[in-house]
Amino acid sequence: ACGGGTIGEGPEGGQPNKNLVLIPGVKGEPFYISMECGAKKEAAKLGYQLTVQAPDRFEASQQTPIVTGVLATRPGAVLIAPTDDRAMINPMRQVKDAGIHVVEVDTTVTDPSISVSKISSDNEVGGRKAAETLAKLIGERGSVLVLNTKAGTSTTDARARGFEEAIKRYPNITYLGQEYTDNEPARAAQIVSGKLSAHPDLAGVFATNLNTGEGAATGLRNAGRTGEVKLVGFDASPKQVEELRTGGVDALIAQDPAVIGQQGVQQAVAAIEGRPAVPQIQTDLVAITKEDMEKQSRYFYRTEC
Amino acid sequence: MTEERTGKAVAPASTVDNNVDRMLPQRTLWQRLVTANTFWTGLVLIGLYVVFSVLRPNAFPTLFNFQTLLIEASVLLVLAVGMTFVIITAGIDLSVGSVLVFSGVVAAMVMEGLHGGDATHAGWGTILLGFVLSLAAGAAWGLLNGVLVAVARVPPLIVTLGSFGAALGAAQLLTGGVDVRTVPTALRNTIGFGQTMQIPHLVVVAAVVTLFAAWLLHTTRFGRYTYAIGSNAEAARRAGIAVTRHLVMVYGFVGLLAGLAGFMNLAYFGTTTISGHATDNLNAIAATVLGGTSLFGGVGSVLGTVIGVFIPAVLQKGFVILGVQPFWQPIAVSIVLVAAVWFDQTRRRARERGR
Amino acid sequence: MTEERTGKAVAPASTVDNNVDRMLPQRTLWQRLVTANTFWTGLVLIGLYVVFSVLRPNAFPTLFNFQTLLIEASVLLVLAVGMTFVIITAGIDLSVGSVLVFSGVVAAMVMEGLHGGDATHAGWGTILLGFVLSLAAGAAWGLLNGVLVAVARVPPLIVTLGSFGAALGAAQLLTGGVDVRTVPTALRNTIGFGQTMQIPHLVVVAAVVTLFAAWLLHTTRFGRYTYAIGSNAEAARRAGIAVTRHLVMVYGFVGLLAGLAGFMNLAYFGTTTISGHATDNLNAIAATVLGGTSLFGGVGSVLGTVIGVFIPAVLQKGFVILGVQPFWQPIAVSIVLVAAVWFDQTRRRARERGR
Amino acid sequence: MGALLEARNVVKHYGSVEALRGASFEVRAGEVVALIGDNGAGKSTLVKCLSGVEQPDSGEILLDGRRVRLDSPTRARALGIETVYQDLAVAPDLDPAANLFLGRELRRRGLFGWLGMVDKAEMRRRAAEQFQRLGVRVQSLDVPIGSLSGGQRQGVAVTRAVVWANRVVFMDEPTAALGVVQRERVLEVIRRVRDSGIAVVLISHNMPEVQAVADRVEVLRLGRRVARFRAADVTLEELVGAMTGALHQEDAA
Amino acid sequence: MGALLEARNVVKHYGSVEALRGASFEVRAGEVVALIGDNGAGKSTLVKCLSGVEQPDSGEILLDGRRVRLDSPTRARALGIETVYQDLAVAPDLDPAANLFLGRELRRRGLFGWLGMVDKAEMRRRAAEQFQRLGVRVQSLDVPIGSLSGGQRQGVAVTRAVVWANRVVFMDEPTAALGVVQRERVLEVIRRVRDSGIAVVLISHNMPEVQAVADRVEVLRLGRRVARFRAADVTLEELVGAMTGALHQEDAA
Ligand SMILES: Nc1ncnc2c1ncn2[C@@H]1O[C@H](COP(=O)(O)OP(=O)(O)OP(=O)(O)O)[C@@H](O)[C@H]1O
Ligand SMILES: Nc1ncnc2c1ncn2[C@@H]1O[C@H](COP(=O)(O)OP(=O)(O)OP(=O)(O)O)[C@@H](O)[C@H]1O
Ligand SMILES: [Mg+2]
Ligand SMILES: [Mg+2]
Repeated sequence: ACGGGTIGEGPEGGQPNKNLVLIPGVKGEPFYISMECGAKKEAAKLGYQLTVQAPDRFEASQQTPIVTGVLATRPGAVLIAPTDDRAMINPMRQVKDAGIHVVEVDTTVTDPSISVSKISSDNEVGGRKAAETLAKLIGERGSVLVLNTKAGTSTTDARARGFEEAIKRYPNITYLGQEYTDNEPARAAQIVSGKLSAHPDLAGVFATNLNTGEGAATGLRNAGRTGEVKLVGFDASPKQVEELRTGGVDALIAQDPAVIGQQGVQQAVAAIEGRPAVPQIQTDLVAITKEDMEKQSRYFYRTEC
Repeated sequence: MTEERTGKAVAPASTVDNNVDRMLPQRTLWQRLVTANTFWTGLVLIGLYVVFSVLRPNAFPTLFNFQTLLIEASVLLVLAVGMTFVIITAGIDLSVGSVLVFSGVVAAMVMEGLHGGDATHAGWGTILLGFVLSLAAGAAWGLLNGVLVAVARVPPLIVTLGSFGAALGAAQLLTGGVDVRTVPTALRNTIGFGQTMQIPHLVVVAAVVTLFAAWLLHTTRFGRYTYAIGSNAEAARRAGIAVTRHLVMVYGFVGLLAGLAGFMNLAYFGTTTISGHATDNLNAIAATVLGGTSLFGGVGSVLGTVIGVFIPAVLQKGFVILGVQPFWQPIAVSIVLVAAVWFDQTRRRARERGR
Repeated sequence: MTEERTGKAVAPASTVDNNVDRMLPQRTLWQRLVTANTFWTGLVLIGLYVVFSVLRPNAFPTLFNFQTLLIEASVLLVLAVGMTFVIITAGIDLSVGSVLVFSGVVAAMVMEGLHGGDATHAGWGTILLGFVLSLAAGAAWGLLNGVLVAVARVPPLIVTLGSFGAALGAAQLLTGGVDVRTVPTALRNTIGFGQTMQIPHLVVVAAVVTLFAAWLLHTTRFGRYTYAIGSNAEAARRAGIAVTRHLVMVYGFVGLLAGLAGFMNLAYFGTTTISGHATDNLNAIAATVLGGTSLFGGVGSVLGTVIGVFIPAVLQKGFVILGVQPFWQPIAVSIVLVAAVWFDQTRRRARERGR
Repeated sequence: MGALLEARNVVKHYGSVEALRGASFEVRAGEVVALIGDNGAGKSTLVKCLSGVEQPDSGEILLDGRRVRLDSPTRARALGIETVYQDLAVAPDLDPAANLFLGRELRRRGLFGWLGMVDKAEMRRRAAEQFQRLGVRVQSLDVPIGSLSGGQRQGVAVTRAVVWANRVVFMDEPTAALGVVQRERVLEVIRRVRDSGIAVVLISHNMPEVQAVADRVEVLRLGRRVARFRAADVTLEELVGAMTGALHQEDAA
Repeated sequence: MGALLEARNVVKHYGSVEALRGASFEVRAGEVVALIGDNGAGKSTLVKCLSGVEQPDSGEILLDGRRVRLDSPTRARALGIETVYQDLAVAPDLDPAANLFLGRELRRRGLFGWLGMVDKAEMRRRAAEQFQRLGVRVQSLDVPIGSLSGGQRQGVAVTRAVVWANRVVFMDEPTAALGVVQRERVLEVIRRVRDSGIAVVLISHNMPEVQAVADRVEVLRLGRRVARFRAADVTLEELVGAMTGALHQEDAA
């Protein structure tokens, strides 16, 4: 790093700071890996260097030390998926105050003044899309269940909220509410089989992330109700796409992480090089079913670049 | 005080009143049952089952529900059985969940690698190799734990907290953090979801492991040494027991079982579920302690652990079926857990007081 | 064998060779330092700091980095200091993270409630009330733990595993699982990230708590009873120590500190971070054990715990600054943890052997 | 002169084991009573019942002729009853001084003391003094007593009981692990304590020792008192006979 | 006749404590040697060094005149050396039979035995027999020995050592907690073991007992051997004198 007071503008040596850091919400999720791939590709194209530092879990207390640690290395810009829309404000502001450009990717904080650009997909919209897709799959009747991860996880809570809002518009669908799984597939499977016992008319399940989706698929399979009870998952990691292909899952709500990463780098570079950045960019969210999966294959997440 | 008289001999009573016969009589089965540490916890389990059955006669006491209860507890049971051994040696193993993930990842990646990136249609040769590798990977972590605990004498909590982080990190490093996505269909259909006469195969595996572990712990020299070391490691050493080697073996055995659990998990979920085992360790420890095994070592039983695994499982299942509000569920589970152990302790103390 | 001779008196050597003077001399400061259990772990910490400073002289040994290291460790430090007390009594507290969340939630909700749903502009009266409630909520859970452990005699692991689930459940129940997100700005700006002469206020709070705890543990009767109970609870009871009451107080104290930590957490993050404290318990326990406190009770120090908190903190920060690949980080942290404790144990054993 | 401390028909079960089946016992101020009996006769159990550690299932305990409930060791200590337990009951991780003052720490003067701070230096000093007085050898006051020899540990436990007692001292095999010199010293201490008007109850399997120091002997067998003797009149054969059941006094129970 | 087991100039430190400062010791086959000394003299430490539990810092150990390294208790046991430790070293959660056979479990016959299954019934039976033979009273073979009285536990430990020894038995204060009858029995056992040609080393603070059973006496003081006596010739005064340092034999070390 080149240190110094005014970083990123590169006036001193005329050389802009070509180091970018991406701080995803959690390490090792295909969603963020795809984002990383998009970002890395774009950074390479523009002649920049991108490193990644991710917390172990999707938690503000885990992400904060990473942000301050990254700040100490003084990169030109930070792309971050804040894990909490309030708790991350302060560390992110410290980054900004140190003269480092901040770009929010995927999620945002409530303080709009920190980042030069926000590139996000709306999880609540995703939840609504899931409700509509699931309603269609079950012929708009029967009981449906939401499997959430841990209470207080902003992204999955938003998905569940969107789903709940939209599903209530269908008069013949009974909404059984959401159950929390602590992000453990085993717990998800346990809940699904329990709900099958208690509600034989269970028609559909919306699983808000990868682990709940895998657990739900297993629970249904175990009960021999795969395909009969419709399952909508979130994200299109290779495993989930595989399940979609083999019928374990009936639909997926996918975001476009690669584009988020790509756009994020573009905006960060723009800011570093003194060009105006686009303050707000919304990216696509799509529902993928088995029928149209080939058409939508560009949305499938990647596991390596 | 009354005037004392010098005593006079009244009877030539034998000076030794113990004899072999008096010492030998075995207690009756019923006596042994009631004084068994697991009796009262077992009653709690049965009580819970009955209560839920009465509350939801159509949904709870069904064959399907019984089967899924067993299946869903299988993986945890295998972990908890291993945990029982370590805790009896006065140790602990926080790494089981991560070792499970690591073993599953190793097996899945090798199976995938052998079939050019898609193991879905792999045959039994591949599956067997995956199985062996899974066990080996688990045992390797376990032995590493054991060496650090017994030879380097680092406290087990620190050692296994270390491998808890390191095994998960290694699994993520191998996979890039992404679940391996293809698992042989043959494996899933036989071990994962197969049944024979309504008995799920996954349950058979867990039952065989449990019976073997019970046999090992309660009837063999290996088991006896496990108790002796937990009871007084120095005494065990002085009695000529190779304490270091035995501890390494115990941790290795737990690792092996975690490896097996990883393979079962793979067969069941059809994926490695990398991020889904953060609390397996606490669940297994809770089951073990709930089953009457003392964290200070020397005391415990496999049967107790089985009961300890099923009490929370029955509770959670029952609450889902009853439709208890989600946030109430952990509260209720916690209350019942503490109450069950409290009840058990009270009974034991009363028994010791002879009432 | 040589012919034996009957001994003959050679000297009227006093039969008592001990005297008050011989027993009394205090060891020198240096002797006490080197034999202190924390000396070598402390060296490890300093060593790590030096290594990272050498590797990244521009980024690591900066005032900013030092400050953030301290700030980010503050909350965990308060938890770990409390944990030291329980572990010295041979107990354990798995509930600290959940109690932290619960206390924060109670404080935040009350503050919000008093200001019609938005506490952002609340004044000091409200903040003080929130503070007191936070402490009270923490202490209440702690006392509940203590009563179940000491009076009902349920093993601490089970009790606190129960309140780990129940306190989090209760917090979720209160909030509907959604973080309370308005926290008085005055609170955030003073305690949360206020500084006085480059010293962050959050760090001041943690330091005061730590010093108080060190004083309490090492110089008062309360501390001495804590050691005595962990060393031999029955002996303590027979010596007339009110073991039950003392244990309740110790767990209550830990709960109180967890409540304080909840309030600090609130001030720092400005939200209740409900989902973010699942592993605080293990982190606090690891820090305590890393600092030389024995899980079997009777041994430990607050200074050790401070060192135990900072070793992982420095490591993690250092790895981020070095840009170590994320999946390698937990592996490296684990290795250093185990190595540090191993090194410490080896030194201690060598010392005990007198070499 | 009446008994200072008296137990009547004390019964105590451990599970199915009947440790005491109606044991009686008495000791007067200023006398040394030896409580003897075979292994497992219930001596330690009786001591525990009389020092508040265990609660008898039935029977009564009288101090100065009045019924008392010794529901905790604290209560017994408050009444001036101190005990050297057979299993010593020391805190192995604490140093000898801390063990000597356990539960009775000296506080500092003034504010600090009021805050609960203990006066370590003063306790060390007084402990050294007391160990010196009783001839207990401790090579260092800074080591945890868990690393002392068995005899040294026993010395600490005896010192603790003797220093604090003001009515009755129970000593459950206090000399079992002691060297010849230390044993003599403890017996001397016992006599000295007795002479200061305190009642001493000595449990021992060493008959010469019993005969040397005791004023009276009470014999327990299978949880009951089976004989009482004046030490001056009794022979070794009678003592052994009573312990083994060969000899029986009708009115002893 | 040469010594069966001999220690020469054994030095052992614990931290800054010098437990043994060049201690020597010897015992011949078929004799009872009493090892006596003040508390903290280093007797137990010497025993631990000679049974493989502790490794001396320097010095040599000879068995049958040949140097041996007793690097583990297993090694010592394999050479026929058994020990009753002062702290007993039993597993409190196991029952008496399991403790008696600890490390030497009987296996079942046939396949089961080959698989490592232990023969509990047979061990129980033989344990009962041995306890009977040595007069150790255990009210039940089903309780963990942690709940037995101190004397009962000591009985189990003595039985264990005696049953397995075939060359040397160390007994570190084996009678400390025993009743008069049990003590007599242990002394009888010691004589019987001696008569079978095994060397017995008895550590005791009870001089009458030492004089009654020992053939020779070796005295340790401050970690060194300071005197050796033939038991028949020695008086109590001489023994005490040697232990306290009042009496010194020049050639003893
Ligand atoms: N905690 C306990 N649990 C079960 N049984 C016990 C317990 N304590 C003592 N006993 C039993 O009660 C009986 C009396 O024991 P006690 O310790 O009082 O004997 P004692 O006379 O002190 O013997 P010793 O001379 O060996 O010390 C014994 O049979 C013993 O096994
Ligand atoms: N593990 C240990 N750590 C530190 N010091 C020890 C240890 N074991 C023994 N010592 C010390 O070594 C010395 C000799 O102890 P040892 O136990 O051998 O004496 P002993 O002759 O057996 O005494 P006793 O008659 O009291 O049993 C004592 O000063 C003791 O404090
Ligand atoms: Mg006794
Ligand atoms: Mg000794």
